[in-house]
Amino acid sequence: MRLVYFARVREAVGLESEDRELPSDVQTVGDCVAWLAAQADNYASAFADPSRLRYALDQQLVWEETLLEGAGELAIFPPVTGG
Amino acid sequence: MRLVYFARVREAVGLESEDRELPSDVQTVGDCVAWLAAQADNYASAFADPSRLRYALDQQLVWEETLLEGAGELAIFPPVTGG
Amino acid sequence: MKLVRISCEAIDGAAELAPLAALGGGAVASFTGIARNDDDVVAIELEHYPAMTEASLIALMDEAFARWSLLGGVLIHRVGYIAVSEPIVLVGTAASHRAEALEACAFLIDRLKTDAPFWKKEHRADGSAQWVDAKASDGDRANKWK
Amino acid sequence: MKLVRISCEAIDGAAELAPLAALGGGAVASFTGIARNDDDVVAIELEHYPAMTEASLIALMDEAFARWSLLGGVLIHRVGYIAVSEPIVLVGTAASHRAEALEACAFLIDRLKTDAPFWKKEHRADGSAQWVDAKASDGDRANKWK
Repeated sequence: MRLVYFARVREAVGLESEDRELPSDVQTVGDCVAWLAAQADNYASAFADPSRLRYALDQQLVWEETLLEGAGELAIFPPVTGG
Repeated sequence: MRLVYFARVREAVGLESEDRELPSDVQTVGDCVAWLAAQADNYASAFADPSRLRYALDQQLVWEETLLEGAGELAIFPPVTGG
Repeated sequence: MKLVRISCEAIDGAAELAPLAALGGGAVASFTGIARNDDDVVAIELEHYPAMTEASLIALMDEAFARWSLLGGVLIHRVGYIAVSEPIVLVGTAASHRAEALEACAFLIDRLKTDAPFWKKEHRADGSAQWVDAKASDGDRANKWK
Repeated sequence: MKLVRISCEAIDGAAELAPLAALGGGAVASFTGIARNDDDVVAIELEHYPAMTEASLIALMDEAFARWSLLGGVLIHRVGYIAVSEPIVLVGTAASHRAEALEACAFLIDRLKTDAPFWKKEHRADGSAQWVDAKASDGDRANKWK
């Protein structure tokens, strides 16, 4: 799975993107975020407040409950502030 | 009283404006229109459908019931269509 | 900044709106009413009530400033003969945030349609001309703001 | 006519909106979002998600065309560094009548604020920089259109 991060999340994680093998019990977007948060402190702090996280799976806005189902790219970012 | 006419009303009356002495029993805008309509056919036809008339007294939008009360200028015109 | 003008000349929208972007706010909204290319209409003639027109536009602008927190407003209406595809009216508003700018812009054009003394006549290719009838929907939209 | 663009260059509002006035309709509405001259902010940095951004703007434009009878739409968003008082986003709509143009314009900017992957960072005169927080009111305005 390709993981991409933007804005405050990108800065907290310290990466723009990375490729990761996900364990088989990581089924949903929320599972993936929880699994990443357990990997290292920078992830834990980047994902500490889920109310301030938004997700896109293969470039479509999705929710924590959304199944990953073989998608290629998960983006994790703060609520958008364009316009 | 100075009377001014616009658009379809101006064309039906055949005048842009005129000055008239109003009888003392002409108290409201509606009275004035009814009195004018009784003066000649062009007025009667210009004012035949009150639902398609609007009024301004001294350059303020008013209603049929509005008292003339010494105003200097009454404008009679169709509903506006600017913009 | 408030600007109200009755214009016999073509309206230069870009030039008229430019000052609104320079007021330090984050939002500029605009509406341009254009002589529609309908059927065989070749031009629109705009009649108005000179003694009243400017005052009625100033009153609308003042009401918009009273209702919304605005940094600037522009309201320009053309009169005389207007070829199809040319602007008839330009409304512009500037505010710190978009809600104010968007709502005030819609308010100004909706209320101008029912309150300002302008009348349109359509001139057609065959030389005929016809006064435009007011639309009931204009009254409905203007009443929304009451 | 539909135009969607992510731009690294300054947005020329007048040039971008001009085609909307030439579509034969009677109404053009526009909204310009500007880098606000707040406190000691000197520039806004706009980050975006290149793989997703254009598609998300096209989806918004398509939805606007599905909901309203539009003749044209323009949606241009700048990215990178933007000095205060420069446009960040330009929305333009053209329709036969004003209700469609005004509503679609408000819809596009309201939904862009919640659905398009852009993030603002404010750079201040003292060299510090801070991500802008999303506003709850943006979610409320976008939900109006659901």
